[in-house]
Amino acid sequence: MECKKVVVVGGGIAGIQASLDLADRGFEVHLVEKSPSIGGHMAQLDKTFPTNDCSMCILSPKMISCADHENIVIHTYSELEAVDGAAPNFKVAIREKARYIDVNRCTACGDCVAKCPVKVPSEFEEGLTIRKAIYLPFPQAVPRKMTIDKDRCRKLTEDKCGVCQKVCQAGAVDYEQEDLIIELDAAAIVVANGFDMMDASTMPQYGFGVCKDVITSLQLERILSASGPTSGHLQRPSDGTEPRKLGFIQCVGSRDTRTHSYCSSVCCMYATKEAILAREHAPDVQITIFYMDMRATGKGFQEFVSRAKDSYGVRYVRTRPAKIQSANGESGVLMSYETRGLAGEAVTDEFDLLILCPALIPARDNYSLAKILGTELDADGFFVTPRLSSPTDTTTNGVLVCGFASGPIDIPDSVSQASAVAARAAEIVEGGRT
Amino acid sequence: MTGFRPTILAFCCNWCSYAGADLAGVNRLQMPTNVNVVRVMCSASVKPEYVIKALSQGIDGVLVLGCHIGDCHYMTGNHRTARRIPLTAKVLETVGIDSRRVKLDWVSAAEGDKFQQVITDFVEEVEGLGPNPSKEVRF
Amino acid sequence: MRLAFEEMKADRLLAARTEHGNVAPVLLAKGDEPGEMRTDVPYQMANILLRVVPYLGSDRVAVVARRCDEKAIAEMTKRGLLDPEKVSLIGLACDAEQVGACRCSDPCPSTVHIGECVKAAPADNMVEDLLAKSMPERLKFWTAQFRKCNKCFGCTSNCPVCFCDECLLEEKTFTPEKGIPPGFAFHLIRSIHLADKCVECGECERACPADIPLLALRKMINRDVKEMFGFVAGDSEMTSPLLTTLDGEPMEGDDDVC
Amino acid sequence: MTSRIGVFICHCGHNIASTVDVEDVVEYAKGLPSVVYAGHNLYSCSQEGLSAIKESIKKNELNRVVVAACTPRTHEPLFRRACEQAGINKYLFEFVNIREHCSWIHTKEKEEATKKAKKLVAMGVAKAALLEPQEEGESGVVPKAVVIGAGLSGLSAAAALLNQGIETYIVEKEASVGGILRDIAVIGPDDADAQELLGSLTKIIEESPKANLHLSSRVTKLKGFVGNFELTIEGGGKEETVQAGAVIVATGGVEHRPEGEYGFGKLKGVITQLELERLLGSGEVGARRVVMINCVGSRQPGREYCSRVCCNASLKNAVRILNINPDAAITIIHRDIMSCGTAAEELYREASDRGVRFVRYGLDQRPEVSAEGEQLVVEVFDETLDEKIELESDLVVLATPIVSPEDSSETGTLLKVPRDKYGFFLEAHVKLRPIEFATDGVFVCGSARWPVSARECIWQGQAAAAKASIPISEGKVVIEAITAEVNSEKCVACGNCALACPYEAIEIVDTESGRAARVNEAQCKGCGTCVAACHNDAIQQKGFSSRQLGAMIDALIRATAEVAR
Repeated sequence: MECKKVVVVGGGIAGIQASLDLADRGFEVHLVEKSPSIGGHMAQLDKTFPTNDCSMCILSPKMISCADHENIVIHTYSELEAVDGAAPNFKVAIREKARYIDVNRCTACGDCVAKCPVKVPSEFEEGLTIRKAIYLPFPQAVPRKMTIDKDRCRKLTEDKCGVCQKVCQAGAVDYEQEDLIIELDAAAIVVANGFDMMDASTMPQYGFGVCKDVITSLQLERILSASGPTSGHLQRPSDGTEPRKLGFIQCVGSRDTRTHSYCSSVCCMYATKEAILAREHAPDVQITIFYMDMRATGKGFQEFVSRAKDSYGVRYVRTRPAKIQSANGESGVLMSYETRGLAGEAVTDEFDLLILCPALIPARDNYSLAKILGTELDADGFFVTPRLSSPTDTTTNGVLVCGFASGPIDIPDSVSQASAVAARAAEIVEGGRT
Repeated sequence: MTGFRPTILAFCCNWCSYAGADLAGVNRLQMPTNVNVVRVMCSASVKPEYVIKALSQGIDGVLVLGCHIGDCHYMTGNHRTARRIPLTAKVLETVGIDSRRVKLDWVSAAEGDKFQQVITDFVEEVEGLGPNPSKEVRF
Repeated sequence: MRLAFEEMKADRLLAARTEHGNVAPVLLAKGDEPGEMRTDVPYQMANILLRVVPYLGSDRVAVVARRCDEKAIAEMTKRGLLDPEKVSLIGLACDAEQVGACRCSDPCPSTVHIGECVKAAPADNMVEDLLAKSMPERLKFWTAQFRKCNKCFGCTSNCPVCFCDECLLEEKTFTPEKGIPPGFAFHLIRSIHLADKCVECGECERACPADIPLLALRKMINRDVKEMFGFVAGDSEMTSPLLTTLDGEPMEGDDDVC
Repeated sequence: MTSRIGVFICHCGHNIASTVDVEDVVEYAKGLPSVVYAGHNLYSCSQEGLSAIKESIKKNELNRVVVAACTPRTHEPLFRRACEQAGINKYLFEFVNIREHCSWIHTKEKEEATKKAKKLVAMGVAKAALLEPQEEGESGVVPKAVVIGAGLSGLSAAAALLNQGIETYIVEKEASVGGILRDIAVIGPDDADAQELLGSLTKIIEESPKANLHLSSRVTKLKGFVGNFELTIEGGGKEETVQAGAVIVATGGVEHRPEGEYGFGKLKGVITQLELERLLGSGEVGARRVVMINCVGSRQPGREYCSRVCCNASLKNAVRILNINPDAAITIIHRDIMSCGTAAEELYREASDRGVRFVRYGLDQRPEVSAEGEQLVVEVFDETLDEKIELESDLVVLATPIVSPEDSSETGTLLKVPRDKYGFFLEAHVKLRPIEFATDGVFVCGSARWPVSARECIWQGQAAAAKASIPISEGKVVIEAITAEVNSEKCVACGNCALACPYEAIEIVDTESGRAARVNEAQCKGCGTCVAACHNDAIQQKGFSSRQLGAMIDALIRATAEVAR
């Protein structure tokens, strides 16, 4: 029998679902995730549209199922190093980066974190708060093991400090740890490395990085989350007060030929969701969503938008912002725009908090990953899926793709694509169809 | 009857009405706090004895919710429910416990809004009936 | 009587006769001395029958049965507790006095071998009176009645269609563990259990040392069962509606199911 | 064994904690009978939460666990597994739902919601105290699958199953395969050849020795459960009974026919987008002036949903007309152009660049179509220009939604799977279980669930095939230990249970203690119908015994009095 291993690259919801289905189907799955925990962007979300299901509540069981599954090996803090050969006999090398922690000993008690003197903006909290150089990315992380950020740790950069090792009663801190290369044979490789959010400060006209009270939608997601930096209290960054007037700007850098010409597919809906949640957190808040086309094409989406309008009083205005600048002083934002129609007029409105919905872009490591896999990317940087009859096939036989890696897509579609990948992998192995 | 908050017990079948109740929750459909749900696999597993026990010991109302006839996850399970529960209500009425304190209804997995409606209406109805007089019966 | 052995080809005869001055059941074989046979049986022959059947082996039995016995035997047969091939009925028609005492509405056996059929008793006044009461009045009445219950289980042990060896009501699950009286649920649960099989023989009421009008309760519920499902206990053709599907009945829609 | 119960109340972030006073509930739980530990977690389902439960089981020597959090319908397996990992039988776990059934539906009544949570916890604890360890049964799996519907999603599912070597029955009500795909020439947005795709899928089925194609047929009966379904297929006057391990619903959708709207059915030259597809397929479009109207019969009261595929169909066909006749004047009257993603947005841009005019209308001012002789005139209020315009046209194309076929209710009833108010099938979980039904072993794909594009049909079909292949490749399914069991000492063999059982899983047999009922474990589905039919509690359902449910009722009465104080 041929090799029945499958390597899945990316531990977000698509990679997790692909791993679970493949593992249930009898494959030995190696799930490779570059960050210290699986979970991906979905772990950062407060709720999911259109049901406002708590994101972590539905994701966490899947993360744990992955960790508990006898057919799944999770390689976090790891990257695909090299791929040789062809389907169904790939030779894959995985680099497990040194976390400087003995994961068999670490209990994630947090003693080290309390003593670590180095403060770094937290990636998980979208920079809204800090983490330490030794850290657990988020409370529900899988695996629940500390990681030392080697670029920020004083011991590893300057050979000073070393306090984490001293306070760790489990003896889990190991400054000598080295990267580990794991080699294995695989029948198929699944790319599920998701998306990144465009850096909104690259478009200063939208005010991000200029005005304190212009934030990204992912930042708002964290602000709304009970486990987030404000424990779910709606606060604006400039002065910590509760904003009373919110504006959402859609299509920041997407559907824009100067930056990313495609539609990111999910922003209309998540903005609607965040608007509803913000209203639930602060019932008096006034919310306007500035958009180009309202795209509500999924199951229950249109009804969700209607609910936002009718039950939560969310205002939808079709326009583009002309100018965004700080209001007087530190706090608040002034936005100028034109109302529609020939009778339209220029308006300048003040908002307490302005939320940008930036383009969701291909994962930044796509180019290097595509090179390793010998697979093509499209002009936007997404993995090309040339065969309509197999929407999860890339240009390389046996290299499959699911989720946002092949183009903008929402969670249910990512999940069903991930299952489709399992069928394709089974076809490759059982039917010899590559 | 002002200030009277009835205590209500609801049996919901796992496949339709419990799922419908979950859906009501997911959709944040607000309803009175009086109803306490017990999950059973099928409405047909609700023994009339449970209903009698509850109502003779002072629970103010009992709801039995199942799949619509024809949609029962267990084919014809709820056909039995459709006979047993109304009969139980009759028996209670015979001895002076208003049969309106027992309600049988069908709520599908897609009917979060119907669940809300059934709960709201039933609570209102039982409020109107006042406290279950069996509460005052001392043995 | 002994003709039963020839005509019905029975091996045994279950009847009642005078023993030590009382009426007692007797199981006779062919050729046994019959003694003084009695027709004023103060208990259910059906009940006795069910108890003796396990000891009869392959023997066929003829039983002296009133209409209520006959109906109880039908219910037993439906539940596979009796083999109809092995039981023959000797129909005994109750006299007017007996019918009156039982407030019996259905006194005449399908085949009469002994006695002559008399008219059914007029409508049970007690039932009508109770049904005329308001909810609070009913509750008041029955609370007072149930409070008298000694939990002696006379009603269950004399009932021809209470088949269980161990009664659910002996457990604390459904009746609070407070001794006597057994709580409001006790007689209601019994009512549900009997709803699809009570033949209105009245043994429960006669057996009750506390004089709870249990027969009236039975009759009211039987009436409801008949109204709701068209079911009459003792009819040998009909399966309990509580156990069957709604096939052929109009499907109850979303409205007014209860 | 004395019960030692641990109670874990979940904050679920603020989903529960913002409404229910979690600490207060914990304090209350501490005082409940048999409770030796009560605590709370931010997220009980996180690895941290689960570790806390597992540690507490060991530290406090717990032998029963109650978690008060969300719904058992999604999270029970997770906590059961945690109990198992900590060394206690997973059936000694009880779930209390204080989110869907409490905090989420009583958001504004914090005090009452907290009281209710206490009652629900008290009920759960009362049941938990009486839980007993159970062992699960196993049953075999028939290594075959049934796909109902042979449109694009059904064919894709069937092909994926056959390619894995799984014997597959394909049941199609029409006389040929393909569904809507038959009417389509090219598939947007990349202009793939639809008939070639259909041909390649049909070929897989025709060539596979393991394919059983039933055309002009319907599934008329379904019995059984995951791994062991029995279906009756009726067609051509014949009836066949087949066994299968899994069933895939791919019954698709149909185009809404907008009778009477915008002159459809009355005015010549007013057609639907699917009719245009057919014309384009046969190369018969000579119209120079074309007006397309989107959202005809969708996104409006009565049928509120967006049908997802119509905007892209309009864009694709606009460009195709321009390819035939570059001078064609095409206007798309729309409410929003829903061209999500990369390729569709590209198509939108191409259409726009090549001169397609886009006019936005609102629900309050819909376009009007009339005829002046041979010519059609469309009047519409252009929201962007803020004025009424008139468009002369040779052809008016209405983009109508995909709707659920009329007979989908029969399929739903037959399979015991729910549908939403529009008739589309309701999946197990909108977000994370889009292909599954709550019923194990039955899956859904394509427009039977929601209107989807060709590409989505294909991958969803493959996804359903993957899901269906899991029990088949595993070769066994575990039977949850919620089956009925008989106490033959108590049983008097009255047969009530056997009569009431919808599955004929109970028979009366001779046992050592006389005649008694016996449950056939493999046939018992755990509904408990028999339990309610038994008069002396001789038959009980595992995990739902009358003692347990009776205790819950007692607990509710007691707790109601306690929290009122």
